[in-house]
Amino acid sequence: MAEMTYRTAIAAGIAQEMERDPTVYLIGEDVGEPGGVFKATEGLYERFGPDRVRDMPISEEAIIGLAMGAAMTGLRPIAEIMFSDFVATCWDMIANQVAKTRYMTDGQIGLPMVIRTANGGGLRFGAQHSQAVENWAMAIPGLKVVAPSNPIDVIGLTAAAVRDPDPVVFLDSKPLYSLKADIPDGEVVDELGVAKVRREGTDLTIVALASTVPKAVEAADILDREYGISAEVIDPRSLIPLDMTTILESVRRTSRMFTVEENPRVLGWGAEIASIVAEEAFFELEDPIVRITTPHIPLPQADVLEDAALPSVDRVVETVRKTLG
Amino acid sequence: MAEMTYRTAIAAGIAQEMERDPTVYLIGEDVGEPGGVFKATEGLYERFGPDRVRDMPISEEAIIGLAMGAAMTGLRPIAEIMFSDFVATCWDMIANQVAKTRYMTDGQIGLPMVIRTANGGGLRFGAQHSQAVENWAMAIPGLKVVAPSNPIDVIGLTAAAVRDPDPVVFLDSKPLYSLKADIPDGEVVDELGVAKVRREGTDLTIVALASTVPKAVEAADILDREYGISAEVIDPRSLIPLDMTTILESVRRTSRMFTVEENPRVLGWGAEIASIVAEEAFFELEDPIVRITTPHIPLPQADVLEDAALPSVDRVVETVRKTLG
Amino acid sequence: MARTETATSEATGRSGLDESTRLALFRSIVEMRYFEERAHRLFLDNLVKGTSHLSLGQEAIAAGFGLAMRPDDYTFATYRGHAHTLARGVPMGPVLGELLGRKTGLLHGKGGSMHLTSVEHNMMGSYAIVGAHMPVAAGAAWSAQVRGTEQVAVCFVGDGTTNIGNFHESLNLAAVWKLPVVYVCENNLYMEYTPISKVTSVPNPAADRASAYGLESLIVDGNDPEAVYEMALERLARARAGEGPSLIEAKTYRKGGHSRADPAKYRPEEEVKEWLARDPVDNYRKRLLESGIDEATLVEIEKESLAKVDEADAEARAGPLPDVSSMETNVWSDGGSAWRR
Amino acid sequence: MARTETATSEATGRSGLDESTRLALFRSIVEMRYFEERAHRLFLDNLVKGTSHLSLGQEAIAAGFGLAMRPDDYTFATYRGHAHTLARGVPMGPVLGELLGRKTGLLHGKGGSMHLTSVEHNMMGSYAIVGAHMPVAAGAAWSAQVRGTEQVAVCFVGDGTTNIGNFHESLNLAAVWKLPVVYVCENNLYMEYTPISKVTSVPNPAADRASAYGLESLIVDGNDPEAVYEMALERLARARAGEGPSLIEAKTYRKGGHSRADPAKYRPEEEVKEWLARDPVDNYRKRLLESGIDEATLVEIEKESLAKVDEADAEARAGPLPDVSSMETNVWSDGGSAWRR
Ligand SMILES: Cc1ncc(C[n+]2csc(CCOP(=O)(O)OP(=O)(O)O)c2C)c(N)n1
Ligand SMILES: Cc1ncc(C[n+]2csc(CCOP(=O)(O)OP(=O)(O)O)c2C)c(N)n1
Ligand SMILES: [Mg+2]
Ligand SMILES: [Mg+2]
Repeated sequence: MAEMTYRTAIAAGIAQEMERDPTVYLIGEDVGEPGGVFKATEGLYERFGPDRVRDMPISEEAIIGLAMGAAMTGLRPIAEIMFSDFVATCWDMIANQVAKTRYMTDGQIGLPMVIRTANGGGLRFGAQHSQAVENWAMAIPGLKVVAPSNPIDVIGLTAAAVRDPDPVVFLDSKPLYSLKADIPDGEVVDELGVAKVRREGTDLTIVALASTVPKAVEAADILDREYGISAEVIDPRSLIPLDMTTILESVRRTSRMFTVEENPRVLGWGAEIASIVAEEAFFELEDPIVRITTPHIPLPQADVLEDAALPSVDRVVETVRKTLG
Repeated sequence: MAEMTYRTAIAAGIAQEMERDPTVYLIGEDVGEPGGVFKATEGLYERFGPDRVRDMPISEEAIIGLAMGAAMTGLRPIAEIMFSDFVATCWDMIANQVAKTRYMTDGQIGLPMVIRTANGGGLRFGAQHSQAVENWAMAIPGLKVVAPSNPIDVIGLTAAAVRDPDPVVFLDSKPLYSLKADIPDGEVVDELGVAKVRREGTDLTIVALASTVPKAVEAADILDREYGISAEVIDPRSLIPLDMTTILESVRRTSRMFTVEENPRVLGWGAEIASIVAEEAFFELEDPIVRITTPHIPLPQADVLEDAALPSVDRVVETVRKTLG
Repeated sequence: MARTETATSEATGRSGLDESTRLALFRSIVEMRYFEERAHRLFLDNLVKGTSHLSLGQEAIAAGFGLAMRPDDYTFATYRGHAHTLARGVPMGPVLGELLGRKTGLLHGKGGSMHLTSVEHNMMGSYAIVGAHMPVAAGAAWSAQVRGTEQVAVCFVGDGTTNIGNFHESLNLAAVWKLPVVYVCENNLYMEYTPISKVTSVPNPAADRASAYGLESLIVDGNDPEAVYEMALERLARARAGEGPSLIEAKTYRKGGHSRADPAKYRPEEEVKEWLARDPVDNYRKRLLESGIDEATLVEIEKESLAKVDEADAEARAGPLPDVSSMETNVWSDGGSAWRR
Repeated sequence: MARTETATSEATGRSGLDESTRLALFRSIVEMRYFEERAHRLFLDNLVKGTSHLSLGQEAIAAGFGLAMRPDDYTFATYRGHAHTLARGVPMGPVLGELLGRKTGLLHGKGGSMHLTSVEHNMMGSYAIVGAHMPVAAGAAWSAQVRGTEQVAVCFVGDGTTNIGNFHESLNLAAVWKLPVVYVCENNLYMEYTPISKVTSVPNPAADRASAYGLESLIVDGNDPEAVYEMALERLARARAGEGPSLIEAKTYRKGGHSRADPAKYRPEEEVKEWLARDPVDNYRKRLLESGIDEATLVEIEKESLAKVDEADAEARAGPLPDVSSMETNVWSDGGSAWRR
């Protein structure tokens, strides 16, 4: 048992896998000697050396391409893109090359690689350094997408991602970097595609991801305490593969679903889940499906504006109450 | 009245706007002297000259950046990205720069520019030259997204896009290039954000876009003729702005909605429309909302495989019948 | 082959500039210096939200170009853009206000420190994704070329920017079309925390690549305001005359860290000592005194500059917070954020 | 400064290669020539679905490298990859089968002409988005370097590829890390329909940029199989010895259009005449005869090559169509396409 922050769990998860498997390499801008601009890879360079932990030039396409070429020839690279907004600068490498290669070669080439990146807002970094882009990756066939909501999952899902034979986009959540948790001793290994029920409930189901999970749980507690409304909170943890079994089972039981999403509204990850529920659990639903998201805007920089844009505990509470009338 | 193909309508639409407004410029790879690799810009170089119709190097980021810089300083550029798959190679320029600039500068900078590109499959070009990426653009706040389904709309919506003060991603549909229609004489100008009812019906609403519109209409005819099922077919024509008024009015009347989408299943454009309907027309729905899409796979190249992957008239007919049971 | 021209005004002997120009340069770097020091202080007082990247130590580049540019020339800067914004005559109050996230900020709190823009001053924006503004500057230059206005676009980038694709695509296109654009690489030896030499295949990341675009290899002492000013005048004139783009590498150094919180521990003491001894403000002050300008004049400029910063500081602090409703304005040209009907 | 080395085996006087090597080169280009001509015929017969890009006229480059490479070296090609695939010993039948979209195709119809891949032959793929495979090749080279296998990655690109960002990012990184990768630019003077000279800031789009990465400027006659072979041997050896990457510009010309349907009307007659007179197959045949190899030997090789193509043709035509169910296989490592539970 050791207490760790989300931030330190990132390095711990990578270290666990690099220790276990000598073919795991870490590349990225400032990830080595500097220990990462968020200090999320601190200690790895000292521990695993300059051969396995490499500082890259500002060449995002080369970073992903390098990992792809290494992954098809015997390594299991972890490539870091500093801010998730920057996946746009190498989107062709991710969405057209990495994602499609196994299919186009009908299985000849597999790409066991992880693209890890700092995702999400709330740090006053403005529109180009704060986006939640999990929905971009979710829309691309051939990519697995992971977005952990706590330090233990960071380690366990890092292990699952590194060990997965398919390319995984691993989005850690900037706003959660100081979140603390006790980490069990020994190896922590988890599984992709398994949702977790963060809080049990009977009146409605809230699906939340990464930064919105703590908010949804807090909102559920308030709904319970102050309004006697019992909300179940589900954290899918990975968007691809997506554990619809757990979500559908819950919604069929509660007959109501809400999503709480950090990504901008249009075609956020909740739109896929809502559409599936509207098709497959339609006759069990008692109320409209409601998505609580960031408005469909770029993120403003000023603190008062950014706070108003991101989904808040209050907004979740109010929206649920209004919907249940 | 002159008959035109979808292909020739592209050049006609651009010509109409270049004729009208001397600040309209066309840039792209092989768009000038060669007349475009799809012959979709044929004649423009001869008519407007090398100054206003320019062949670019294979530098997609520079193409979009150039248009952006020109748009903020007095020109109204039309920038062509040859295949829509390649927007990934300049996605940062499109999604992070072009889309966010007006907002980040709080209105100081406007970008009257059009990004036009050949979208969609069915031509046996394989996974990197056949994608329907309208959902990528739809998910980005700050981009308007147009996808015409016939030659008249190509001209009218090109005019609307070029005259719009905001950046517009204009996706013309490769598989429709040989589609013919009679074009009225004189200027053709249309409007963004106005859906068209392509076929009236009472039992269900089918929302289709670009290449799936003709398929949906044909399916609706078959459903009517062979099964006495009356389907209304709606073509939103632009995804942003999105004419939900027309769609919701129709669904409330028919109480059933289907989408027919060329993009891969997960977070296709239909997911947003389905989610809105599931929230706002929930109590008027009698049956589950069903999305008919390409499976969530990269597109295979062989004709038999590609044909099986793309939504077909038969698949629409069968799915509707099964759902209405 | 392209020649390498290294310019420092010491090298070129005593300055040929008239006194008013030299005092204007001095005033400019002093104002930038005081402004950035104040910005840093406000950050330490926790009034600057989010990140910010200061030009402390690099002021001579912004000042030299600012003075050499025509009012209608375009500036494109990076997130490290405070000095370049001031260099175009943008008032300090709104700039500081933007750093503080106020309604009275240059962008009303929408953009923040990394996106300073003032179209009215032809400051066409600060861009936070490395290299992205390089083709945008080319586009502004192209538009000036076809409009026949003889405007020049000046685009400032860092040394780390020389390794990203946009650098290559933009310079090739600018050269082929002979665009009136001047790219200025401020080589401060570091990306964020990584030395540029560790990740770059040539010693001079910009200058050694000019020939790949058929351009001259140009290096200037980025801590010497006069050398920068003279190089700027020459290159702007060439661009205006239709002789095409330039790529200039200005050697300089950050006084502090990459961004607000960075203590810059990764830089060797020796290197830091050596460069701090070349501080552009201190040295230029010394040179002006040596050249016979009397100290009172400089002190007066310093006083006025400090007063200007104090005033801006007070103005910024007094600015109200943005109305929350403004969060949903100016996504679209209609002023709003509605995406459906 | 980097020197420019132009290699043609004429230039270097009579060939130092032994007869078996020279006949192997001849056999290789003849097989490629016949194969591509057949591919074109099958397209005209409407049996090749979709697009395809032929190496007619450019065979000497693929042949020279194919013969010089070690079996465990990696090949990365563009959509114009038929010849490079054959050069690694991939059997013709499955390659033609893939063009015909058959179950017996190299990729079972999943990829098509633009994505030919045979990992078993270390042909690591054909990539249809310009420049995208350049950093991928660097990655394979990096992996070879850290695994200590002395493998080299060879990456073929076109002249048009020299203006995209990936070109710059990949060469810089390869040079900094001294990666065992050889980049070969097949300069056939055109992008699709646009002359490279119209959009490029230097006369030799690859060679004139080598110095930007601290590399030698290398040009080879891409229509001379022996010159290519010798350049390949030298550069592969350097890479294997840990001396880092190379960038080679091979001058060549397309016999026909960019892709299947293109009549290539945009090329000046004079230019076409001049280059067709330099056809690699015809000329090499002449040279071999002049050097005393008797015609019967060559005719025999031509017969065998034609027979090989006929056989592959028959095999490909006989191949069944893919099962529709295979559309949903191999998205994931579990063999399927399920993305939810
Ligand atoms: C495409 C991209 N990659 C990474 C970053 C993160 N980042 C911000 S500043 C910076 C260093 C830039 O170095 P340089 O170009 O030398 O400019 P300087 O900060 O030294 O002025 C990096 C890597 C970014 N903003 N954009
Ligand atoms: C990024 C990107 N832009 C555009 C295209 C469309 N395209 C395919 S081939 C080609 C020309 C490439 O020219 P070159 O690199 O000289 O190769 P060549 O075809 O002459 O062998 C273009 C523009 C593409 N495939 N990828
Ligand atoms: Mg720097
Ligand atoms: Mg070419």
